[in-house]
Amino acid sequence: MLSTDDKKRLLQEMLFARRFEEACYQGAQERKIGGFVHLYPGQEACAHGVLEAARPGRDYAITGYRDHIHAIKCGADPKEVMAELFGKETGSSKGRGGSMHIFDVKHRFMGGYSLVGGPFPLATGIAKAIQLKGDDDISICFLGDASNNQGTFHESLNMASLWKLPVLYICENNLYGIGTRIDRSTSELEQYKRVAAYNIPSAQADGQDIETVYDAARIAVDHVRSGKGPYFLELMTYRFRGHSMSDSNAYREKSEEAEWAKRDPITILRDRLIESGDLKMDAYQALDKKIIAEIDDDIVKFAEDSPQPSVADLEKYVLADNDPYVSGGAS
Amino acid sequence: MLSTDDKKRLLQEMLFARRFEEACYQGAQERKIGGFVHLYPGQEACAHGVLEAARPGRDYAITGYRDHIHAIKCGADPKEVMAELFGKETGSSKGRGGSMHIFDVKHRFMGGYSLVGGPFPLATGIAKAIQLKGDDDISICFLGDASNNQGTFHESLNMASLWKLPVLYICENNLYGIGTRIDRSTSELEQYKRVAAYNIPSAQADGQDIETVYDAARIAVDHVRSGKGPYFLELMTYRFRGHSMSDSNAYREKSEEAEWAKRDPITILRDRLIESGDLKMDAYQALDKKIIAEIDDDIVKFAEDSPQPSVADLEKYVLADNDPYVSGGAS
Amino acid sequence: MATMMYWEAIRRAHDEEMANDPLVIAMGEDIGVVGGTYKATQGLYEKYGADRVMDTPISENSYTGLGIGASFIGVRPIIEIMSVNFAWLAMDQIFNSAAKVRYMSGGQLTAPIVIRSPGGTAHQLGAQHSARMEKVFMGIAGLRVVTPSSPKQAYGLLKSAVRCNDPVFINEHELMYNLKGEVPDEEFFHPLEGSDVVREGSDVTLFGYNISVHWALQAAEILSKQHGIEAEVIDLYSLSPLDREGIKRSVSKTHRAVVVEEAEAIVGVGSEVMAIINEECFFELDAPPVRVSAVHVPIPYNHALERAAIPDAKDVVTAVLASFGKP
Amino acid sequence: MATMMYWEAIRRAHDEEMANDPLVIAMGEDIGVVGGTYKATQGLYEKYGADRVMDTPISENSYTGLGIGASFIGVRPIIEIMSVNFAWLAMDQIFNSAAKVRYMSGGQLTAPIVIRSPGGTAHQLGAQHSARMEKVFMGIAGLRVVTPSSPKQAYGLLKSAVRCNDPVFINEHELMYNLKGEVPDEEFFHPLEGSDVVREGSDVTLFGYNISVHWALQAAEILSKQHGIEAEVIDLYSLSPLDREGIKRSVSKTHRAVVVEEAEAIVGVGSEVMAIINEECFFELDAPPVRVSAVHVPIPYNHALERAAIPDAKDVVTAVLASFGKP
Ligand SMILES: Cc1ncc(C[n+]2csc(CCOP(=O)(O)OP(=O)(O)O)c2C)c(N)n1
Ligand SMILES: Cc1ncc(C[n+]2csc(CCOP(=O)(O)OP(=O)(O)O)c2C)c(N)n1
Ligand SMILES: [Mg+2]
Ligand SMILES: [Mg+2]
Repeated sequence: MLSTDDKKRLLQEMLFARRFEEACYQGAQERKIGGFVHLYPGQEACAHGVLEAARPGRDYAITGYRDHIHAIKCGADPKEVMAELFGKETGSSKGRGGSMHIFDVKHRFMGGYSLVGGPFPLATGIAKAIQLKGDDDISICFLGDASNNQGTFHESLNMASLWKLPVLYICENNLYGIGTRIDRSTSELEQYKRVAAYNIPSAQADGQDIETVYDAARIAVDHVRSGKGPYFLELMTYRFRGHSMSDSNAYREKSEEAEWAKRDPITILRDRLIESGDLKMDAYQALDKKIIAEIDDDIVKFAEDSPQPSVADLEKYVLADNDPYVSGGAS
Repeated sequence: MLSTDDKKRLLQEMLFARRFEEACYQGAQERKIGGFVHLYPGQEACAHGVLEAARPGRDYAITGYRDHIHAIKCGADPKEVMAELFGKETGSSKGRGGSMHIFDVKHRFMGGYSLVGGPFPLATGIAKAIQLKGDDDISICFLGDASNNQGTFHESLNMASLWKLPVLYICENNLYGIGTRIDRSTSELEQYKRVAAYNIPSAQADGQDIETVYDAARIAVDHVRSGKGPYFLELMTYRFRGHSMSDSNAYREKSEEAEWAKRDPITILRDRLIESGDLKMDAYQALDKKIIAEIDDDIVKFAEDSPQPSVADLEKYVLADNDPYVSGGAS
Repeated sequence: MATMMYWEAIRRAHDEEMANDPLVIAMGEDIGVVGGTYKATQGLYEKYGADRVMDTPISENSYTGLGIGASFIGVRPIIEIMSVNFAWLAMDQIFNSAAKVRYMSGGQLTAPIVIRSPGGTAHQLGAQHSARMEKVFMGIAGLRVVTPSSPKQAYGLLKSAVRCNDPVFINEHELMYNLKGEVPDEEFFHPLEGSDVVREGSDVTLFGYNISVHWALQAAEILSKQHGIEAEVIDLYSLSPLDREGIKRSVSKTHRAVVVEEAEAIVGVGSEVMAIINEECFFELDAPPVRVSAVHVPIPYNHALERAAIPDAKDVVTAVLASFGKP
Repeated sequence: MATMMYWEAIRRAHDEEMANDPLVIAMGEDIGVVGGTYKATQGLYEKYGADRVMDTPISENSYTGLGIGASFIGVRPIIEIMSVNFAWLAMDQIFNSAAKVRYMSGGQLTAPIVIRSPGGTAHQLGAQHSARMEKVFMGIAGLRVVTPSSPKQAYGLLKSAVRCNDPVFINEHELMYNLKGEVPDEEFFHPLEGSDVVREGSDVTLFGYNISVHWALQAAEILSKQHGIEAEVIDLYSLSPLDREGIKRSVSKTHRAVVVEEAEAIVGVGSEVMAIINEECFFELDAPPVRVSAVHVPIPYNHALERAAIPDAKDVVTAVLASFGKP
């Protein structure tokens, strides 16, 4: 159960996440941020609720291209994430990765990957390594609903179950893969039911209410950490923006969007805290202002002021530097 | 229900299949047949029972590398199949394919393929074509248990269900993928249960009793042909020989082999026919002798006497001959 | 002669071929309701319906394989792989099934599919979205590879690819979909083999394909205006098979060759063209042939690094001048 | 110095590296209980257990990806892909994940996996089991490619590959596992880069790798004994990166080059070596460099056709004589 303090902190984190993503939108509009940019508004309770139930920074997390907020919740400095989007040397991936490839390995955020389904085997392999080392960490894989149609889903979940690997698969089911609605790509709509084929325990939960997410994730995380093998948790959610910057959402019914708009994870938690008397609206508004100011004045400014990588370093990071075995090792 | 005549014919076909495969074994031992050779003894009731319930030669069938008997049951001339194994120009694939790549497209046997899992999408695509054309044919995909761990299983079955394609997946579950027992590779042992994840109806049946196979296949084939979409049928079976020629089966318990030896599909049907008074043992033995003689004197001889392909034709069949669009078409 | 964009030309070819033959279908992720990431199938879902303009699940290997299977019995699928980077997932079906089935069936089956996919480095899409994979496709027997450098080629090559009985891979480019050019009003089929002399010249041959044809043409202008060097520019729109005769003919005339490619050099189009020149007309050469290609790195996100990894017209000019011993 | 077979040398390297580091593991289909199709892991399951000698399901892309993920945090997987033909299924994880993760993470992560796989044309295995895919692996940045031509190399290259911090692909050969050769008794690590002069000569350089080194050596003997031509033979055991210096050094000495490869020529090792020669020492050449390679066809089952598709020592001799203008 989350304490009131926890809830207030999570509200602040989610609000920060929302404003951070809006700043990214702005940066992309102004062409300061390039490439494909996939934003998280609407889904904040998923990453925050799940990671709150785990040990962010110590448990391993990995995801797809929609990765800014997962990285930050794991402990990545938002300045470095923003600098990455600006392509700067101070960025989390030194400007080499971009929006779809945030990495912060010191906080065990193992990266954003841009091929749909790619992280399934990687997360499963991290779990294999944890098991071999005998650690009590877990590996958490966040992916979307449409990713489950990739062969790697099937192959990875089979191995995770077979070898009882400590991996938690989180399906953020926002009902669409780009513009294709789930029922037009997927023969079983309830994603948590698909994993019965691997004998993996699973559950479905409302992804808009962070308390519900937290409770479901608590069970999931405890299961995995206790050595009982993998677990699959489906969170029903919705993205409030387009798939990526250029997407107008023309394929979605306006009525559907309106229904989901009522289920904003930030509003839900905020109103609950106000109702219980633990938060005042003006305090919330002041917090919001402070967050916006921090993002503008500190975070975006840091990114803007940071240096570009040097073109002379173009060939850095392709292969290891001076690996002794290249010339026959130490022997 | 199979008539007595049907059963007698099927017994003869299965016995022929057994002796044919034994001749292949012999040919491989004598190095007249090259490459990898995967034989079918023990599993005869699967291909025969299923195809008997379909329209061999008109419905499309496709399988993996263990393909001789499926081709013959579809209507391929055993002489041509044997000639293929001998690498001759008269072979079903003109000596270019070999044991793992028997094709007989005039009988709608769409080939043996040697990558595990490869035929899943191909069979599904054939079904898509049938649906587009509005034909009442069906597409039948025969594969082994271990193939189901390939990503193509998951991806293909999802599409087949989504688009209600007329494809029947037959899983010949012989409990092993080469030397790896099913429980060491697969988290759900009952293969027919795995397809619930795609909302595909399925069943499991004894693959050693051809009457049982036929009955189960009858339901499956009728379902698919009626336009209700795909179906998955798991047949429990066992291969009596090694995975391929060089395999000694060292990984199998002798007791397990002995148990399954008692469930020889040919013996089961033969004894039943003898018991019911429809067959005499000496007639059966005479039949067997005749079959062996036919294989030796006609089939193997045809293969041996047939000409080799001409080395001058090495580059034939890579691309279409004189395709007009190569130089800009007819316009 | 209408002017249209590269994507419009592709869309027109789809439309005509689908109107012509009810067994021509289009398949791919988001090609139906959405009309395609680069609009190549816009409006076709409405016109031909979901059965023929198929939004596929994210299952690259199997939807490609499904198209191959369908093509065995008369269907002509035009398969879009949204980005060539995702084609790594479909290589099994492309090479193990489509490219080999005619041979291993002794000519009984063929897989007349078309696979279209944009490669290339676009706008800071990063390492996993910037692959240039034409060299992977062109090295293995049984598959044709073409790559259009203009709307006209994009239209005419797709038309021929659909009708040809071989599997054809069409390498498009993310940066070219909005390129404008003239396309004849009447239906036409572009040859799937050969090469085009897109600029005549006497002093050096610049070989390009797809986007690099444009860099070569820009370079040729600069060379002509500023250095008095007349470059011949050859468009290698067919990468498999390459036009050995065309390569030989031009180099035998100019005696100098520069191959311009957006891809990493190693085992690439440049190395193959150089090998062909060595085999066909080595003694015609006045100078060693030269490759202008990408730096051998995964493509970085940062814009300046990204541009530094990829060659441009200036690099071509520099290479040509160096070949003439000029600084 | 003990004599052992190629497979035994590979097995020994596995065994030593697994004994040395508890995080070295082996993975692949039938490598555990069965001990590997070519015995490369025989007995290791019994010795190190199922957790470290893992029989995988038939899921090439994901078990490769699983190894890559494990390697991110310290595990050193030696992944066997039973036949290189099946590697088409795993290309996504090999190239999109392993080869790019260091770059796109700005150096934070690396994927120190080893992937071993036999390529080549063996005994009538047909089109889907006869691929030679080294050119596919060597053209893309971020992956090392080595290919042993002897038991000694097979041992020493695997040892170094396990310890190296880069992903390494080891291209083995189905026909070589029973090849015998001397392997030093003491532990040793073969360099992952460079090339070996395996026969000195002054008249022509024959480049080979893996099995084609043996064809080149046979050809060199014939050339020497029957034609008085002394060939230098270079073993390009490192295919990525190729040893530009070594190639240049030898060709600058012999002034003639023949590249011998089992693979289809197009965009292959031969084209790349020719391109390097053109770039590094064009004016040293007395004759155009030559490729001896496979015919551009899917490999046929029939034995005579199969052999006709693949080059041998005789073809090398013929090519060398032709280069000297002899019939
Ligand atoms: C292998 C691969 N195929 C296709 C794509 C293109 N693509 C990017 S995101 C996406 C949809 C993924 O949807 P989902 O998994 O539900 O995640 P969401 O974006 O909804 O969070 C597609 C098709 C890709 N990046 N990688
Ligand atoms: C993609 C691929 N991976 C691995 C192999 C090697 N292989 C050939 S058969 C086989 C086992 C398949 O078992 P199953 O599907 O149960 O069929 P069975 O042989 O038992 O009939 C394996 C691993 C292959 N041919 N293709
Ligand atoms: Mg989604
Ligand atoms: Mg089996």
